[in-house]
Amino acid sequence: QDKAVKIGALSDQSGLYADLGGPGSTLAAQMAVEDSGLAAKGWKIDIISGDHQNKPDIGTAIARQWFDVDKVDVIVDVPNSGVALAVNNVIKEKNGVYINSGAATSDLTNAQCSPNTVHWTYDTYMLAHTTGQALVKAGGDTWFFLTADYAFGAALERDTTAVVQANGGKVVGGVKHPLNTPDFSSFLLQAQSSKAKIIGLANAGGDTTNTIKQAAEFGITKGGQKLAALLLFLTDIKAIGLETAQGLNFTETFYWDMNDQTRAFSKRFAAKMKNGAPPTMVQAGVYAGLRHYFKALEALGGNPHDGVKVVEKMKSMPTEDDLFGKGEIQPNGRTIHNAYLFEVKKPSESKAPWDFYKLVGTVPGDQAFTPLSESKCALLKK
Amino acid sequence: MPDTAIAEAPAKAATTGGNILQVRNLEAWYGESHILHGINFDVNAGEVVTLLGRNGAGKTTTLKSIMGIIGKRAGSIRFNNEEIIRATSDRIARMGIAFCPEERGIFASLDVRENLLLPPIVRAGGLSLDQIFELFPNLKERLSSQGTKLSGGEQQMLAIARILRTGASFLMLDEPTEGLAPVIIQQIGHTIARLKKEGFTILLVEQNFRFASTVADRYYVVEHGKIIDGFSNAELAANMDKLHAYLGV
Amino acid sequence: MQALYAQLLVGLINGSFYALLSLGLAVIFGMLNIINFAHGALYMMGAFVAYFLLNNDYLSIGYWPALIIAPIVVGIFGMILERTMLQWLTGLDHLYGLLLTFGLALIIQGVFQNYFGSSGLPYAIPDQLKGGMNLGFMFLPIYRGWVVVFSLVVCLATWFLIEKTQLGAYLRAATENPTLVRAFGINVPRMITLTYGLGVGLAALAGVLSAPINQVRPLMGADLIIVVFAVVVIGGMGSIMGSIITGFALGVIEGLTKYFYPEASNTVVFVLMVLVLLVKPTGLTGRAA
Amino acid sequence: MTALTDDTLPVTARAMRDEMIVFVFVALALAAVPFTGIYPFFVMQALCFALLACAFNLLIGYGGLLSFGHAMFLGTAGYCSAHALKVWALPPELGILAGVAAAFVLSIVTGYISIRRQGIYFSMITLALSQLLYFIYLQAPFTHGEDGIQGIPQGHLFGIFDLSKPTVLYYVVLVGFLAGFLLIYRIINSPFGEVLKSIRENEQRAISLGYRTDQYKLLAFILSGTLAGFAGSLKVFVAQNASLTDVHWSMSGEVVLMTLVGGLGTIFGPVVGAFVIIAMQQYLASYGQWVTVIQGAIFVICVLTFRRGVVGEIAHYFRRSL
Amino acid sequence: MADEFILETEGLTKEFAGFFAVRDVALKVRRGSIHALIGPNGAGKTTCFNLLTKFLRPSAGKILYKGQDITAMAPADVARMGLVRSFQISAVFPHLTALENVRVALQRQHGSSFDFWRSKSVLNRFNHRALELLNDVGLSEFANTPAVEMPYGRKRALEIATTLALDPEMMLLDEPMAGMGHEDIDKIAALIKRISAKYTILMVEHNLSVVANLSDIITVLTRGQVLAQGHYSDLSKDERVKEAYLGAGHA
Ligand SMILES: Nc1ncnc2c1ncn2[C@@H]1O[C@H](COP(=O)(O)OP(=O)(O)OP(=O)(O)O)[C@@H](O)[C@H]1O
Ligand SMILES: Nc1ncnc2c1ncn2[C@@H]1O[C@H](COP(=O)(O)OP(=O)(O)OP(=O)(O)O)[C@@H](O)[C@H]1O
Ligand SMILES: [Mg+2]
Ligand SMILES: [Mg+2]
Repeated sequence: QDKAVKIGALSDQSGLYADLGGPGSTLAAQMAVEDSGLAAKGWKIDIISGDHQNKPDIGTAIARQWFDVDKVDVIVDVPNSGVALAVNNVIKEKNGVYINSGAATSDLTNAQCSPNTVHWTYDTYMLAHTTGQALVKAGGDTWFFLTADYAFGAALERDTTAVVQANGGKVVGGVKHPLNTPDFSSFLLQAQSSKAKIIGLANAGGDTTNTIKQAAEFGITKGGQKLAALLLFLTDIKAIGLETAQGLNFTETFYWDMNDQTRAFSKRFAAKMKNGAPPTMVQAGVYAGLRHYFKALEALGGNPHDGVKVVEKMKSMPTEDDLFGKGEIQPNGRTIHNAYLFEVKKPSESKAPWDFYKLVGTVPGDQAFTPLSESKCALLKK
Repeated sequence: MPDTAIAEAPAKAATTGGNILQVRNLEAWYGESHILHGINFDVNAGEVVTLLGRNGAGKTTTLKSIMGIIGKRAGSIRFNNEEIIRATSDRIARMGIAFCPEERGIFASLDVRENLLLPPIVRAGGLSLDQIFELFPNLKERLSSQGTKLSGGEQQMLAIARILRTGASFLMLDEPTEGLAPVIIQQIGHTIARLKKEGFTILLVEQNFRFASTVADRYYVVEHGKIIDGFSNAELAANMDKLHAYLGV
Repeated sequence: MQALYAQLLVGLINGSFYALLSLGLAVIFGMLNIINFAHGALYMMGAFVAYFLLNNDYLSIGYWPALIIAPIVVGIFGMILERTMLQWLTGLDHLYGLLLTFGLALIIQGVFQNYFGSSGLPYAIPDQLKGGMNLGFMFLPIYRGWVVVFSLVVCLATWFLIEKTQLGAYLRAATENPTLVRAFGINVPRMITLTYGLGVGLAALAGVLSAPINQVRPLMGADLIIVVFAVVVIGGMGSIMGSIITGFALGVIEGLTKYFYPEASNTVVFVLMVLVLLVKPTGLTGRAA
Repeated sequence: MTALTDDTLPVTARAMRDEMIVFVFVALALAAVPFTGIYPFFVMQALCFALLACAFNLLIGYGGLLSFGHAMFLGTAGYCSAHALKVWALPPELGILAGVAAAFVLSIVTGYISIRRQGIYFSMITLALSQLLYFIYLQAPFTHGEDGIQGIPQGHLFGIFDLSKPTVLYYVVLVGFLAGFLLIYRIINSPFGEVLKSIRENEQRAISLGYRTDQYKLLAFILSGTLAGFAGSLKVFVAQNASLTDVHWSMSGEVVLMTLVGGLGTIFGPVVGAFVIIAMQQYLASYGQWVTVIQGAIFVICVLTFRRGVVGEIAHYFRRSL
Repeated sequence: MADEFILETEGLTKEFAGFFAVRDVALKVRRGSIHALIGPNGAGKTTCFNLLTKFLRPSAGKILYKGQDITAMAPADVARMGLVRSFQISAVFPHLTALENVRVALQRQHGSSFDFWRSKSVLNRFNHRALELLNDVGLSEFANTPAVEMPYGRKRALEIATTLALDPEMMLLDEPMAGMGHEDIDKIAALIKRISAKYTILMVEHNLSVVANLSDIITVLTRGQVLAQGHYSDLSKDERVKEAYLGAGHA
């Protein structure tokens, strides 16, 4: 039996997403290998990591080389939707396995779905639905959107709008801002004068953190309007600081301080991180996704090189791990698990360096993610 | 013949004032190309000395070497008995040597006034602005125009004018009459004569021999990076034939 | 109408960052003929120095001293760069300076990313400048008001220093023909080093000013640098007043675009640049290239 | 006097002979790549960038025009080829043609706008134009924004060559590269190239000799832009995607770097530079976060000690033109 | 009339922000003559040249060349009509050899300048003519020297050779002798004399012996205006010319 597996952790190692994926994702992959205990069972597992620099062509070149030269079997992480989709094609062509944790685009399990792909942690559909629904239900029935002016932002806004309206809310306006805007004051003034109860931030990364910070400065949150960040990571909150971020609502599928298991894992993880940071949900997704992959390999008993077969096996097994709990992988590759609505703590409530979130609600996986009936994945038509 | 001339030149020179500049075995290179092959000459305080020579003989290079703006030099240059071959050009300038380059070096980003006021005063005794305008009335009219918008001749005037302000007592003028109208050349002649009277020492490079003869005390002839001859103004008539041969007139 | 006033004011605030940054860039370009690609990285360093000075883990002495200390620290760092590297490029094509500083920017940013990650560090607004004023048509955070006033003062002081003093004339002349200026008795290398320090210090100052508004991030400058280049070009390369005015004006124009046609607000600066260069080949107030 | 005529010829002839020997050598080495175990995709990618850098070098090295927006030709051709191949399902040869044609048109327009500007302003106006284009492509529907056009079919060239076979693709790319390279070489050493050089040296004088210099610069710009577009079209087959990376200003910057590292104004420099930079990106990728630091350090070292670029230094050492 | 005068200007004026560098100049240059333009520094001679060759746009006035109004033409087009200039600050292609410098000019005239697909060896057919021209100005030994390495005076000579290569009908020489040694001055003077049989020459020169020996007619400019016109012998006696240009002590 062939029991050699090679894992490629492909991430942004130095750019915008390096903190939420990057070296931490590689570490998560290593921990997954160690925790799987497969080595003791005669498996030989190697990890290599690469930096796609947020460029699709570098990403595909690395992926291709990994398959052709390094004989990689599975690629994990890959934040940045553009790169993620590009790599998706290569993996399909090479019949590898793709466990994406870092990318937000729900295309990976819709129009561009592939039999080789599992999309683990989150996607735009989920973000829009959980946050939107929860806030409208809590009384936030008028919305104003600050949207990053590209496909990702548009998708988030569109999906959230649908949810808001479906729940009886109203969108009173919105403004599209260019990607990587350093200053949001103009847009925030417009949001302010709209008098909407909720200002939905359909953007990501530095754009989101800057909006939040500047909203505080212009007294928007003090004035009674609430911010809803549709995509936000633990590291972002760290960057903004609790003083400014407090009260913010958003959704994640993993937080280090959920239960004993997550705390235990996070403690081990943080001890190995250079800055002592606990895992982000993306890094947690890399870990959990790989653990599930290893389970599938064990079930297959060997010969891990036929990607479609391995992924089929993964889909056939329910998922369960310490970090995301119970769930399943749908035929389109979408992993379904709980999503959590959080609120950022006040500085006075925070007791430890990374103690940032208060849990305010849980959305079961089948309500959070795209229902199969709505999925545009060609795999489902068979 | 040339060798004796070199040997004799300093001896003859030592008559007027003290010896202010002493150049010995000066060699200079532009990158790889060896331009000066051992220049020897002296200048005495209060004299006007003219370097003559054909195009490309190395006259400009000699002046630049003294000023310290040639990459590679060897030999000895003593100014007021101080060795300056290793000094940086800003130090040399502050010792009282001023240089007016043949390409004029007018600054395009400065207006005429700024160009004129640019070189810092290194000691008292320079010309005042009024005196300068008296010499070069054109400049006064064009004070606020951009330096390089001046006509060729006006630029030459400006280049000379600005070093007269600094108070440096040792002036090196590289072809100061190039491109100037005869009237202005005459004026420059008068200026040089006056400067000399006021105690300035002047080292001149000239192609315009006729002009040089009206101001110079002594001449050196440069050829192929060497001084091949030297004589005083008094000996000029006697040396005219030789000179014509040197310069190919 | 009220909204418009608000947008104009907000634009002016942003403009003051553009102005400060492009001012430093213009000083360096105008005087050293170097297109300082490291400007963004040095701006970032200014913000980081401010962060160190504020943060409890480090020095904890606060915002106000940082306004002076950060530019000095970063300025000295810049002077070391100039002395050890940039100096060797005098007289070469622009391209080499641009590339060298580009490399330096990569190094500086990379090192900071290694130690501080890429998502950024929080920096609180100093207590004295917290809060805001209600101007009727908008809520103006006091800190932003301070930024406009302060940077305007710094800009004008720099302009005066460079354009209206003898020092400025030396600098401009030395750009054109350093050898000759040196032969007039001016220690050009030292002057150039100091100038670079000044330009870099201005960048650092902008960094300190922006720390409380933006995230203190290793890449905070990298994102901005191209726009700042554009400002310098529109103003006319090397023209001090040109970049100050263009900086403020661009802020306002960008603000208005954000209001009327937000999709174009990233593009407007480049449209402007193309238009200006088509009409005035050397920028608004530029001298020949 | 006739003796002199005979003297003058051998100088250029010798240079040309040297260059041809090196060219044949390089071409043979490249043709041997598939037999060496070197990863062909890496070489193909490098070849595309090498062609781009050569096209760029034509403009800066021989025309004295530093374009800071050459990525726009690469990216535009890439997008158009990709769109033609994927959406219109055109065969590869027409796909390439579509990309090249797009770059050609774009270079006429942008060239017309920018060519009259001098020095740094020329660079900046090209930068501005490429940034404009970048933002247009970011939002245009057919480019699919930040996702890019993915999964482009490679198809059969002329209905015969199956481009999905790496070896076939490799030789097609190689032939494309060599053809482009030879064309550039010829342009440099043509009567037109001579005029271009003289314009670079002293434009005012060229005008006074009766040259309408703008037209020459424009032609150079168009040639360079179109060839850069050709590189972009070839790249589509290699990468099988077209993305915003290729139109971003940092790509324009990278081209400048490649050319510089290899040797500005040398014939082989851009090729070497492209290989060095691409190799660096590939092999440093495993150094994670330090990658930018290492890259930066290499540029600094290059500029400080290797200013002529790799090829430039070698040529200088042997006192040859390469 | 157009036959007699190759170049004529009427009311030619150039104003720089209130300063009249050239004012109301009427100039007539007779075909086949050597016409000298002299005047004190800043009189507007170079500006005049710039106007005639279209490097500057006149504020007012008209320029007729071979009877045709060229006031609105572009500089390259004027050059193509055979009106070619040299520059006051020497203008060569520094990194091209002397031979290549001249060839660039020959090439323009004989087409093929846009041929990017042909080998430059087609240019070798110009070598012979280029060497001839270099020989004429005494530069044969410099044929393979890059212009940047040539002494100043030689560069001026090279510039003239390049200009001649265009086979112009009329040449405008701005201080062709400036910075040259006596030897070269004599050579170039002889050259100008020789070529003047074929071409019309308008030149600016401060070297009076050259002006006196070469020119058929002289126009004196001061402060942008024509002060006097005539032969050297007449002008040198003219008190106004003496005062403005020649200087008091002039014999
Ligand atoms: N920058 C340079 N690089 C290389 N060679 C140079 C350089 N400048 C001058 N030369 C050469 O050095 C030699 C001496 O030049 P220099 O300028 O000193 O001559 P000169 O006597 O002043 O002549 P001229 O009367 O023409 O001004 C000449 O052969 C010249 O070609
Ligand atoms: N572009 C310009 N802008 C402003 N003033 C100018 C410009 N060009 C020339 N001038 C001025 O016009 C006058 C005439 O200049 P021009 O160059 O024609 O003189 P010139 O007769 O050639 O003198 P020279 O014999 O010194 O070369 C000068 O006073 C000059 O300062
Ligand atoms: Mg000289
Ligand atoms: Mg003149």
